[in-house]
Amino acid sequence: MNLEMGEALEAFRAEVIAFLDANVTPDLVEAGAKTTSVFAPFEQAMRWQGILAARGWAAPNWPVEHGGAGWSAEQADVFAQECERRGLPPLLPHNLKMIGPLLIDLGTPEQKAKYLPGILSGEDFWCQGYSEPNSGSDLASLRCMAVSDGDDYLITGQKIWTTYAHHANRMFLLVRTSTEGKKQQGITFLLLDSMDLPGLTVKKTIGLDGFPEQCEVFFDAVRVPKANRVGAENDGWSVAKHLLKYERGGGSPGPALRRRLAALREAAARADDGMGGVIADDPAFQERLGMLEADVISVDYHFRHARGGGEPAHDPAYPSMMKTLSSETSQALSAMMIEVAGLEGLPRQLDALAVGANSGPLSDGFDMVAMPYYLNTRAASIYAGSNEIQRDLIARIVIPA
Amino acid sequence: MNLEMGEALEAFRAEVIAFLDANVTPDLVEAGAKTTSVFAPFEQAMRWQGILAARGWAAPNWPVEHGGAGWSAEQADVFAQECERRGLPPLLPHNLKMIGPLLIDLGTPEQKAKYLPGILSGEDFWCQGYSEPNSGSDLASLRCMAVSDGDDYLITGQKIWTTYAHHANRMFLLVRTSTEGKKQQGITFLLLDSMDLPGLTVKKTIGLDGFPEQCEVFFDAVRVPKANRVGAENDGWSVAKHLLKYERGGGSPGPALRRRLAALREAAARADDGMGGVIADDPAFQERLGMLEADVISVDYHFRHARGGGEPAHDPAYPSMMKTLSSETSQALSAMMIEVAGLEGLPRQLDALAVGANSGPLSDGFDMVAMPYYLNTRAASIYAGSNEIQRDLIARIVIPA
Amino acid sequence: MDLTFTDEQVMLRDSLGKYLERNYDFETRRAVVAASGGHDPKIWADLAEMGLMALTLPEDRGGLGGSVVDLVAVAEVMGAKLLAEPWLPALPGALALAHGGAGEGGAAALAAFAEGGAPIAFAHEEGRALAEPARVAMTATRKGGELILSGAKRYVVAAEIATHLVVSARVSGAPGARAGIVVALVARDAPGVTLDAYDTVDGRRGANIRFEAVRVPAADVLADEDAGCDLLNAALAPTVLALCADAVGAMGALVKITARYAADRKQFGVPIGSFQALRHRIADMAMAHQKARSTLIVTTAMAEAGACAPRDLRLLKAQVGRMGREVGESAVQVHGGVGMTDELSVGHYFKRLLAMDAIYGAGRLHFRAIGAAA
Amino acid sequence: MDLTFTDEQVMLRDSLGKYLERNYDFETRRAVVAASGGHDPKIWADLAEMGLMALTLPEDRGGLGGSVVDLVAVAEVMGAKLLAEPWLPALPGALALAHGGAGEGGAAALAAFAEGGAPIAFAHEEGRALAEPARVAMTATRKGGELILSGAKRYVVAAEIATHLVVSARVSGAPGARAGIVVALVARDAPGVTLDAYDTVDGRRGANIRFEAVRVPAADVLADEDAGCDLLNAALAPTVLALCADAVGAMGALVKITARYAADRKQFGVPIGSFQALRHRIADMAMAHQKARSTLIVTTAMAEAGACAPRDLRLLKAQVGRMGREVGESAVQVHGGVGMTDELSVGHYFKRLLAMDAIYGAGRLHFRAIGAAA
Repeated sequence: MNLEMGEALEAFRAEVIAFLDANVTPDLVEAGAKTTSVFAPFEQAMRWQGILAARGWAAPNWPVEHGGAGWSAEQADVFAQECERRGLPPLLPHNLKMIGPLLIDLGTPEQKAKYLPGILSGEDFWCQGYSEPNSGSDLASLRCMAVSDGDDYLITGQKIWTTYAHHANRMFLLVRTSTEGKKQQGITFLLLDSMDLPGLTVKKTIGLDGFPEQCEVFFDAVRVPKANRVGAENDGWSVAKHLLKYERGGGSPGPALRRRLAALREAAARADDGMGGVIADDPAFQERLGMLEADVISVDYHFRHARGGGEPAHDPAYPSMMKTLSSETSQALSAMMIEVAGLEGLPRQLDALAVGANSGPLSDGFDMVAMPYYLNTRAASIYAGSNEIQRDLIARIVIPA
Repeated sequence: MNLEMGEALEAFRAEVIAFLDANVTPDLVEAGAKTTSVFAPFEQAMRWQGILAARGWAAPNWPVEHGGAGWSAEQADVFAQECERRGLPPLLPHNLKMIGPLLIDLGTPEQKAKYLPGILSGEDFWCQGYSEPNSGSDLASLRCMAVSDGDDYLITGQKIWTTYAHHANRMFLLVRTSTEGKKQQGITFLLLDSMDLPGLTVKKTIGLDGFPEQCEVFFDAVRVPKANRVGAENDGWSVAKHLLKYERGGGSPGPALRRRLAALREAAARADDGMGGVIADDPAFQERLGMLEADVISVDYHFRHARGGGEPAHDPAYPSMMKTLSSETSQALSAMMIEVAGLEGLPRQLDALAVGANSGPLSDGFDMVAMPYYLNTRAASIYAGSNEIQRDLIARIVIPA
Repeated sequence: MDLTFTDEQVMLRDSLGKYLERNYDFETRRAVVAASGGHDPKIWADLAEMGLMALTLPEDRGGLGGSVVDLVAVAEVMGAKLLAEPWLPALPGALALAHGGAGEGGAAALAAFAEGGAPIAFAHEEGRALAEPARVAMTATRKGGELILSGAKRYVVAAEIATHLVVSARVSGAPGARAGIVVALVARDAPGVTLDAYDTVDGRRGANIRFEAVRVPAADVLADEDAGCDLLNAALAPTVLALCADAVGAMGALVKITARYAADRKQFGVPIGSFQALRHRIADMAMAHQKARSTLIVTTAMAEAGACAPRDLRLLKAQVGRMGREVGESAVQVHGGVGMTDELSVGHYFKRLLAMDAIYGAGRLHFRAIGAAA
Repeated sequence: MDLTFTDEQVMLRDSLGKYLERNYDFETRRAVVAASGGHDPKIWADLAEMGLMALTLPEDRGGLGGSVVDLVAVAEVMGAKLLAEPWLPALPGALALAHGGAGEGGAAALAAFAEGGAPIAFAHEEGRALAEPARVAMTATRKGGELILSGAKRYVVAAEIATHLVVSARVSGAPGARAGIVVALVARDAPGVTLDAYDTVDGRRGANIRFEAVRVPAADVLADEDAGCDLLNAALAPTVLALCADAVGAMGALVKITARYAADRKQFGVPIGSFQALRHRIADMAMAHQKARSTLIVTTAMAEAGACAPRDLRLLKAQVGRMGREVGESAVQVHGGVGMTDELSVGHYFKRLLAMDAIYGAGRLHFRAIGAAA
């Protein structure tokens, strides 16, 4: 066992700090503070991605030839720490942790040349068309049809829970190209070059928190070239499974959790406890906060353990475990947030939550964010394969057949 | 809604107190304090039952013609409170809450005449032969055979988890009399007049807590008269289901839980918290204790609500809910007990735990009892239908078909 | 021991339930919430017509003299039907007026309310919620025969549509002291009263209110510093019972809706309610609901018998808050993605439960108080 | 970043694992526990032969100079195999001797131990467990060049078979103060030392020890009041890592055993491991084990890099304790009735985990300390 420490790493830290000093603008920090979801406010997240991409830091884990940074694990941690310290918004995962790595692995040379630059720079934003009204946990039962028409497919059907489709200019999606055989067969993975194609309609869905984050996407004979297919026709399920690997537990949950934990601590140090003191000094709160922090750190360490080549790196249950542990830890954290906010979490402050809003929060920023984040985070155990599905997958690996 | 209060009830309380003053001996209190299970030490529990039976108070809920006390719910509460206050051991449920009520409902006049007096007085103790090595949760798959032989059955097979079989002089059990049809058919309910019958062997099982509480019972052509059958041949499953109603949530879990909660409070008020104070003053402990007490009270109220004729009285899910809630509350309580005991819970003090032991506990009685009780109480979510089975039953009622 | 509702109570519950079923489906509620912060004068008037405003007010103050059991009986139905009308938020103000030494203005306001007029808003909460009335900190000073109020109150529901506010404040002592608390009636448009109003997550209108040297004549002081805390408790005890009943009603509805959804929604070719993990989760929801409901019913019976201590109320409030959050979280999880949307009632029930948990003191403080002393 | 064991460490783990598989099956263990409180001289000698006693002792004190990673590597295997020998309880005493200013007697005791002689018992715990060394309260006084020990220690494992005890005590300051703690070597049969020995729930022999004016010559004072707390920390930090490794090993074994049982045991005509409720429970066990193990491994790597603060150790200890109890409770539940018996190893793993959670400070104190300051 060996951890890199010392001067070289501190020199790197100085480089990161200098870069952040030069490039971080107040609206980015505001967007970070007003992030009430795993998905940061769109405009600022993409602007920040562009700034990082220009420096070569938008996708540090990508292969260097495709724009990766070639960092050591310790360097990646330093970068994450410094971003966390400034409260910067997380980058959106769709481009950088989903379609980008997928195309690097499975795209044709033409697809890579055409799409990877826009994916990395953030000029394009890709949304993910997977779920359908009757195909959630049972994704393979999807029915959105793509019919062959010469060199094109014509797509007809509906997608649901398409995050930020109203912001996207591109889309990757699963369609059914055959109804024969097992339901996992007959699925094809396609790329859409535009969200303004004839026959394509996007409808926003309002969430519990009052915001439109998810969308429904309707297809009425939408034409897509066959060249936009990833993998073979009817082999989209294996493409999707390849991608799921990135989606579930692909990135480190540590920085985002630590940032929110720090915000929780600061808020508790200000928040009256209703008994003449502040909540942070309440030993009962401290005990529970300590348990939460321990969980945050354990989840983070589980990620590091895998990244450091330990047993989890070879554990087929690892992605499902990371997805389950990180989602439930974020939910526990969000529950302590509304506990600290108390009554101040009850006003609905949608206007003030917009980046650049004219009005400030009724009490403070933490109180304003707590309830929307808590409500939004209920989805963490539902999307990307519900936690029930994840536990099924884990059990299948752990229990001998 | 109406609660009985006032002078008549207080007069009754005075009567109870006078009775307890006259009849409670130190060994009974010692047995109460050294109860590390839902099952109190055998000898004292039965002696106490005998004392109560002589006064007509051993089975207050039984029909008056069979020896019940005809108390109101409030009177039953007063009696339970006063017993709880003195830390008296709970009576064993087998006679009074299981076979007794069953025979009152389903026994023949001869069976009632023959058995009820000994059941009530505690002269007899009945153990329950249900589970078998491969028939636990799936009780109906039991295979202990009873073969007809003239006016008798000959029983061959094995029972397991037979609580206090080594103390019992009688037994009620389920046997298989037919292997045709569904497994629930072909089961018969029998009464054994003795545990010393030829071919019958009892073997004690040592539990996690180091004590023999459960037994295995082996049958090798044990002869039982057919007159000892309850219900029809092959109809034992419906007899057993009738009895299960009493077993699951039949009695109030309140007094035992409250008594242990009070002991926990007292111990926490003495126990150093490792930081210079006592555990009872630790706000974090207080918060969790408050949550536990609230659960104890809610479970108790759920029982009272049913007894007071409210909705739960008519809810088919009520027995399963009471079994689940009370077992899990007792487990949560036991976990706080070992937390308070800390290191002092680790010595194994089997000798000192015997009623009338020459040696005292290493630290105090609470510390001595905490770990065995915690370990023993793991069984609460397993026996009498595991809590998984109970939740299945509840779901079957709550979720529309 | 009888823990059932009387025939009259059952009838009242039934007729309220039927009224709301006919006139207040989820889409109607959505429209009322969107248009006017949850208050529709027609529905309000109908509720008054049923006697619900006057229900527990004393007969000599224009009320029906109903018991806390009556209150609980109807509040549970309101929760089950997700009623956004500020009936519950108006309760403590009305009770304070009814049991305090209200002058002519107060009597008139109360009489108007009882007949379906404007609610009397209860301006009491401070900070992140008061776990007990004795924690009131906002200051009041005496000047001549008048009381001068200065400070702020948080989360005053229905203040915008109220003509009057019932305000708690402290003339002496430190927060935590029972003595020194006064309760006053203040016109909502009195000089020095400023509202900062907002929508709430549970579809109501709340307001933070500032009081700048607001003058209260002696006749509008409902309780002076010897009696203030008791009056607040007298107003809050039935309110907390009703609030818990409302929450229990909401929980019951969530259990039903979720169980129904699990039976209907199919994935992998079978109803999701056939999966044991979801079955057990729904069983846990049903148990949480039953546990909360039994705690409510027995505590209500104790209150009716005059044997309900503040500790009993704390316990009920904290349990209902905890169970409510559990049930709400599970309802969303079982519904999956669709449970995360504004479209279904599920999320609205859930937010109602969250709001009820937050008001009148966080659960952790109540639990700790229970744990601190037997 | 490399978080794997070296080839040498893997080999050591393998050879220890194979040795225990061959020589220490569950029935052998049961016999050793019943006959002699978990200590068999033959097994002890074999472990010493493998270098396990000398493993992390400094080379200039007769040790192999191994790292904390070595320690963790072997301790995990011992936990997985349920080793009842007092290797772990003997660790802090030996480390204190190795790193403290031991005189001739101490050096001889340490050398004997390293070669497979008697363990050095660690007489440190007080009350219901010390969450940090600074809480030591037992008093010592100086008289001439000697130290006089008076007071009591609890839960000293392997004291009966030890020739020496390492004892912590306080010469000045109040419990909680880092200064004022001394560490002394005391012969187990020194005048004034009285043992009250007992079996422990996890199959070991413990003792409560009374010290009545026990005289310690200056040469046997391992650390004086400026250095005592640091010496205790130096002895305890590797011990806590090893203890957590042992517990993680036990958890891993429980996950495997339970998953196997679920696959084999049938009810309702199918393996119980086909029921989703049990499947999910086993998935949770596996996650708890992985979470604890990753916390162990990363903390160990930090310790190896000299970057492990007391807070990091607290966090590990508390997490492992919590996860261990969860895993143990679930293992029993999945096994059902048979899991409640003394017959299966399951309950013995479980009790080992409970014992490890109780020693060196309750989880609640560690969690609170973590919550109190970032």
